[in-house]
Amino acid sequence: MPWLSILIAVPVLGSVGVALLPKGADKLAKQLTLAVSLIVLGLTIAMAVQFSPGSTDRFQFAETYRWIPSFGVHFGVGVDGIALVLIALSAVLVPIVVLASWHDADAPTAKRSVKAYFSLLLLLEAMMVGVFAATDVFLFYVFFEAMLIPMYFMIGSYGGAQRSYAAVKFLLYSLFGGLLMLVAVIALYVIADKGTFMFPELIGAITDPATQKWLFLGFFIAFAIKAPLWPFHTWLPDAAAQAPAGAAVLLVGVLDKVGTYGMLRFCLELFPDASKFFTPLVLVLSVVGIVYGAIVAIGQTDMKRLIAYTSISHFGFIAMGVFAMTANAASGATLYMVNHGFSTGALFLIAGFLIYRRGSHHIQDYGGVQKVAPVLAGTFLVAGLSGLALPGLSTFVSEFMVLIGTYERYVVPAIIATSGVVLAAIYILWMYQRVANGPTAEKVQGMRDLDSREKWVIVPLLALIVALGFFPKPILDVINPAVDKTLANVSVTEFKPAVPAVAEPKGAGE
Amino acid sequence: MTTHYLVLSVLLFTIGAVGVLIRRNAIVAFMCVELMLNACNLAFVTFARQHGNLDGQIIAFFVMVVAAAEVVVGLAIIVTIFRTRRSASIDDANLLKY
Amino acid sequence: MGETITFWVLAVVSVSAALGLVFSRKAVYSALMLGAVMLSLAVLYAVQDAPFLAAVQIIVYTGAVMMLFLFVLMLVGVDSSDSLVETIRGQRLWAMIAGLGFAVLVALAVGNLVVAPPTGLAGATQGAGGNVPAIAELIFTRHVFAFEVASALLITAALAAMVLAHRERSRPKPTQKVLARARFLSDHPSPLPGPGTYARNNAVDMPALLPDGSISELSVNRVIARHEAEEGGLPEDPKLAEAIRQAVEEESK
Amino acid sequence: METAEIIQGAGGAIGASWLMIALPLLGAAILLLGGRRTNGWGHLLGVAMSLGAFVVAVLSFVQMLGLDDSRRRQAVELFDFIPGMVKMGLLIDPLSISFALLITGVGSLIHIYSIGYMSHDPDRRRFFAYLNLFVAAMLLLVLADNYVGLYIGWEGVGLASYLLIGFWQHKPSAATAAKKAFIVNRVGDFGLAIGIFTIWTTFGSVAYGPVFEVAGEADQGVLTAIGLLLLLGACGKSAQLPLQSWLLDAMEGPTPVSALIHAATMVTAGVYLVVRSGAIFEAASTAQFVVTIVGVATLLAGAIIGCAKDDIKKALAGSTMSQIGYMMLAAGLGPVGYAFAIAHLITHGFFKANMFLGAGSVMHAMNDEVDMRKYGGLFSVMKVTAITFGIGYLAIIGFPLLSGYFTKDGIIESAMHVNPVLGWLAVAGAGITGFYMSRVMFMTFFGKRRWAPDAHPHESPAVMTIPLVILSIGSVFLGAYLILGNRLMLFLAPAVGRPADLPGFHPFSAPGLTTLALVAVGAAIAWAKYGRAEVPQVAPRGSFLTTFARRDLYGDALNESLFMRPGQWLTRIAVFFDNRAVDGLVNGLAAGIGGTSGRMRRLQNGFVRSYALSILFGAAMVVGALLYVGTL
Repeated sequence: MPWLSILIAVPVLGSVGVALLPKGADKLAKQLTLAVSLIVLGLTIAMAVQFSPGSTDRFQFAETYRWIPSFGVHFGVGVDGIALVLIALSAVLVPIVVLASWHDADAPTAKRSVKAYFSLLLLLEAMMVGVFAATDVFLFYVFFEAMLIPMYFMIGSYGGAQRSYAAVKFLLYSLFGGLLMLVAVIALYVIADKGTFMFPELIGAITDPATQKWLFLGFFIAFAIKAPLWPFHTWLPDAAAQAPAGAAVLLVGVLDKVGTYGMLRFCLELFPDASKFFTPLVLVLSVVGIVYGAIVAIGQTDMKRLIAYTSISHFGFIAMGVFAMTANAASGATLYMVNHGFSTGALFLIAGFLIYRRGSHHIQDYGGVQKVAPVLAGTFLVAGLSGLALPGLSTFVSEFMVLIGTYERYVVPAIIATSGVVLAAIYILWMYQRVANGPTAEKVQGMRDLDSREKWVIVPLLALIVALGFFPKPILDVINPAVDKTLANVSVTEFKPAVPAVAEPKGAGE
Repeated sequence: MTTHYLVLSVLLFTIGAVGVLIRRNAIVAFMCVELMLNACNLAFVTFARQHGNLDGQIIAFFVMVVAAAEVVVGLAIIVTIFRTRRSASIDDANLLKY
Repeated sequence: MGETITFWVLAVVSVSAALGLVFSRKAVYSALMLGAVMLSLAVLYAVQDAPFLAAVQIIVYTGAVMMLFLFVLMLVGVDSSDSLVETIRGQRLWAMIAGLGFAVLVALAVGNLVVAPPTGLAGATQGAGGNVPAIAELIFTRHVFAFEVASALLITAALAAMVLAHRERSRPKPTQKVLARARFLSDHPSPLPGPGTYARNNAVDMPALLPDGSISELSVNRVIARHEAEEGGLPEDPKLAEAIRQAVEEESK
Repeated sequence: METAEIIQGAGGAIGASWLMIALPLLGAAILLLGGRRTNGWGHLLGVAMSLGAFVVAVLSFVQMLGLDDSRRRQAVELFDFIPGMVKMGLLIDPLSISFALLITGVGSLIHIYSIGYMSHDPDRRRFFAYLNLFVAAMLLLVLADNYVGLYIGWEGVGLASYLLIGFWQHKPSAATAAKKAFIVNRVGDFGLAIGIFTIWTTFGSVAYGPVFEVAGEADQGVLTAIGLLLLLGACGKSAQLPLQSWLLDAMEGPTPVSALIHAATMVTAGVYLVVRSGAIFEAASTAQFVVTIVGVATLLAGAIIGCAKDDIKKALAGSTMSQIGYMMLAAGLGPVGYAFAIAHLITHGFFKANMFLGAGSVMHAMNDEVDMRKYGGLFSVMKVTAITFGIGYLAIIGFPLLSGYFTKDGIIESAMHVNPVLGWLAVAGAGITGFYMSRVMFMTFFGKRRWAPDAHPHESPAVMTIPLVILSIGSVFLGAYLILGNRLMLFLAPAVGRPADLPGFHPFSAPGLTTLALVAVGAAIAWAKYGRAEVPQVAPRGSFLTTFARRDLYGDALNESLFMRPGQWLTRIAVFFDNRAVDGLVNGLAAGIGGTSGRMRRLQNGFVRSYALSILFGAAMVVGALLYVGTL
């Protein structure tokens, strides 16, 4: 049962189907899109159920078809723990985003047809599944670049005031990274000369440290731009602020995860020595990203830009987790990718609702929403709390694992990163106070509370956040074996406590 | 003696080239091009004699044929432009620019 | 010995003619200068064992191509001399630098190549019995394909000239009936006064007088008027001179 | 420090002790998610859940009393939270059960009290949801068997206090106070988090049992670091000196909140952490000493602040801060002090909650007037509140035979043994406590009536006074019950160990008598200034010391100038830098490319002769290149 090919094919067919609908059938287009995305979700769940975490072979549901024989390029798809979890994330987010952007596309500002927006959305979903499922480096690169196009159009023609500026900046930034990566991919193929692009064969193919460093840089810069690490981050706030809420969720929730996923999967395994060589640099960049992102987030006046900067800070955490190269840190980083998708997704959607009601991005135009729309303010608070990683919510588990994992090997970056936790409290609560607390601003008086559609959007997300917060074990059981296999290839010294306490307390049970 | 001929041919060629650059009248520029062609023919003939095979002369002959065809078409263009623009200056036809 | 003398004489003649071509104000003088260069080259060909080429040069090149130039000069306007003032900034200076640079470089190249004495074409042409049969033999054996392509080229060039210079009638050729009707609709159905009619002298450059004594502008000949206005050959009668001057200004507007 | 082994797989009530957390959590969930429908019976559900938890706690306590000492530490295995790192479970031992009893007991009383207090508030349902959430989080904090569980409870309690302080969200001051409380707590949590990381990296586990067994073997430096970090966390939560600024602002919340959270339970979490990690602190003596110093410093600071506050709740908050200073001091004295710290904690929980609720009923009567200068002579009007408040007052200043006397005297006594300087400072603190508590008492209930014109105070309804009575009974007898015969010390021994020689209670020791004398002097001064004399309506310009105290020892000013202003300044720079430098660089690059291409475009100027010129230059360069290559 070729699960992954189906998972990629269904959204593409859906997208084409939606595109071919007659001109005026906007409502039908939305319903069809929702149906297709729900089918994809169903298929993903069916696949996930059959996924056996403990199995020995690296990629499950693996399929390889020869695509360009002369170059040894295969349409190779396969899923291990990490990829499965991220595919599940995108499969969950897309229907929610479709539901959330029910009216986003037909707002007066949008020139393009509603149909186009939703077909782009489905196309994007196909590529998201593809990029995480690709086990062929070339195929990964193709999806890595192809994803930009639908997102470019979604920001470009459906976004806010300076949408074209933001869209072009996003595209150029990612393309620049992509081209560097293309050079590295080709060089990898040529130097390894295994005659194939299949990832499992290429692991450990490059031995000479100098080339490893160059190839690593080629891959790493592309991923550092994609998951914005500190110096390459300026495109994200613009893109996220100008994109419609739904597109912003997918942009920050899933597209940027490709960067960190790429680091974990490709940078670490293909170039272990170079990764170890560059680890201090990456740690510095991510720690700077954490603190810098948080501080700039505090200073923002535009709501969506603030959330974008917070996710830059969160990406700093993920990158730190990936490059700390301990089991806890890496599985924490992977879990963080999933949780961040839900928590920032929820934040963006709620910001989208607020902006849709009030019409202004600026935080000071709000005030006292809690009095007028308590449910909206309540969900905003819970989403915010998941943003500042409150224990009991999912982001705490991942952040805790990343920090404790990094602490095992690098004490100072971990301590500085933990200060990010305090900064997170400041920017979230300050934003919440300016929006929800205090006397109700006169423009906010008429704001209506969440209607049933919006409830259907937010409640599943918050339920997931709380559920994963209390009981993250099922997800971690899927991630841990995959992470252990990844780190095995990186041959890193295992962490041993100074004074090993006996894990099981001795007392004999009654 | 061959180098003399070649130097003469270079001189004539350069004068032709500079003529093309300096004169604004289309016809004079065109004549300078003809001068450059003749200079080349001289060089061809010189080399023919130098190497003792007739290829040089044959190529000179063909150069003349081509020059003739080129003059015919060039002058036709100049006449048409003159008829519409009432001026034969090259610099007036400068619309194809930034 | 004779060859060096002819070379030096002709070299000086051709270079000065070339300079004359470039720097003369009137286009016709340039054409003649070019003719001189071509003729001196023809002689040089003859000197360099290329009698056929010399003949072709004189007959085809100078005879036909140069004449074409003169024809076009006539069409375009003999005296449309353009001033030598340079319009593009820095063009002249850079042209000189580029030309000089080019000449020096090529001359350098030519200068330091070690050249054996010319082997002369005697051997090559002996077999075929003379220069022209040898060339003919070569053209029609090895280069016959180039020859055919050249002929095709010439035909295309001829057609091209015809097509370019051809002017399509945008309106049907006015028949005699149409002209007669138009004449009677216009303000002077009677034929226009011939030049010099009712005038004291019947020279072509004299504007005609209408029956009421006033001057008919139609009868002033543009080219001659312009010539006389510039060269100062205006008729004494002030009225006529004034009419010619008016015609020139109005034409030059 | 030898403690009993932890016995796995407890049965009976203790086995079901996870219900203690689940019930209030369930209550909070139902009330929050239920929305409008639960308005009618919302508060009753809240109280029921809290009482349910109390019942389970009592049953576990009774079952524990049935077991002999060595089997009193029962562990309840819950679920595997983070595979390979944290197994979530509950540790029911004398220490945690005493806390659980205090929390659920006082909590339930306060739930009942707030039925009356919040009766007119439209959002009552949400208030009870948050109270339940708080009880659940606090119980998780005290019952968890590992540091991560404690951390989750720790932040959960911080969240609950944020929600409750900022309950009246439309008041900007409440919202700011709530935000400030959460952020300062978060700074404390930052320390606690890094402490937990260090524990994990040194011991490879975060569960209490395994860690405390090998605590001694780790090297001294690491242990001291862990100790200090845990202390930083404790200071954040218990409003000790470096991080105490939020407690006084937290009075913005409704009074039951102040009573429950900022008097009885949450602020004692820091003491619980220090006592629970006793093994670590004993191994790191420097850290332990620092705890005592922080305790004494906060003790004095709280007392001084208490003297200058006119707002009754802020005065009580100041006294809470100083009483917790006492507990921290006791907790820092090692095994001998733990029992006294917990005892004082429990008795303080009772009489401080009693006084806060008393203050609440006074405010309720004087339609929410908080300024004591507008009170006066309320004794005659509000008999029950006055008497219960009086009992609480007598208990806190350490009036002989009341609960405060036993516990505070015990602390001073054991402090004397360990370090006389600390002891005498504690005695001075007791004196100042005598002064400011009497000041509060006299200004509120005695002297001339300084009521506002429209104030006509009346006694609070029964639902509010009954909890007051119960709490006052507790604050009378509890002290004696716990201290005499070292009953609490023996009870806690399996959990926290016990000193070699049991310190009997001997009232007539030197420090004991001097404390009583100082307290009497303080009370007299207060009587002279506030009881008899005319209390001015408007606060007179006090001396340097009073303004120093009124401004909370410039704690806030210090925080603002050290952190808040530079923080804002840093944010502005960072935003500017981000827009200009990083973004500027990118846009500059784009503009640069745009500019050069604009200029290059001009080369195409339409003149054939310019193009011819470039061709000639090209030719010349080609010939030059050929020459150059030729001559190589």
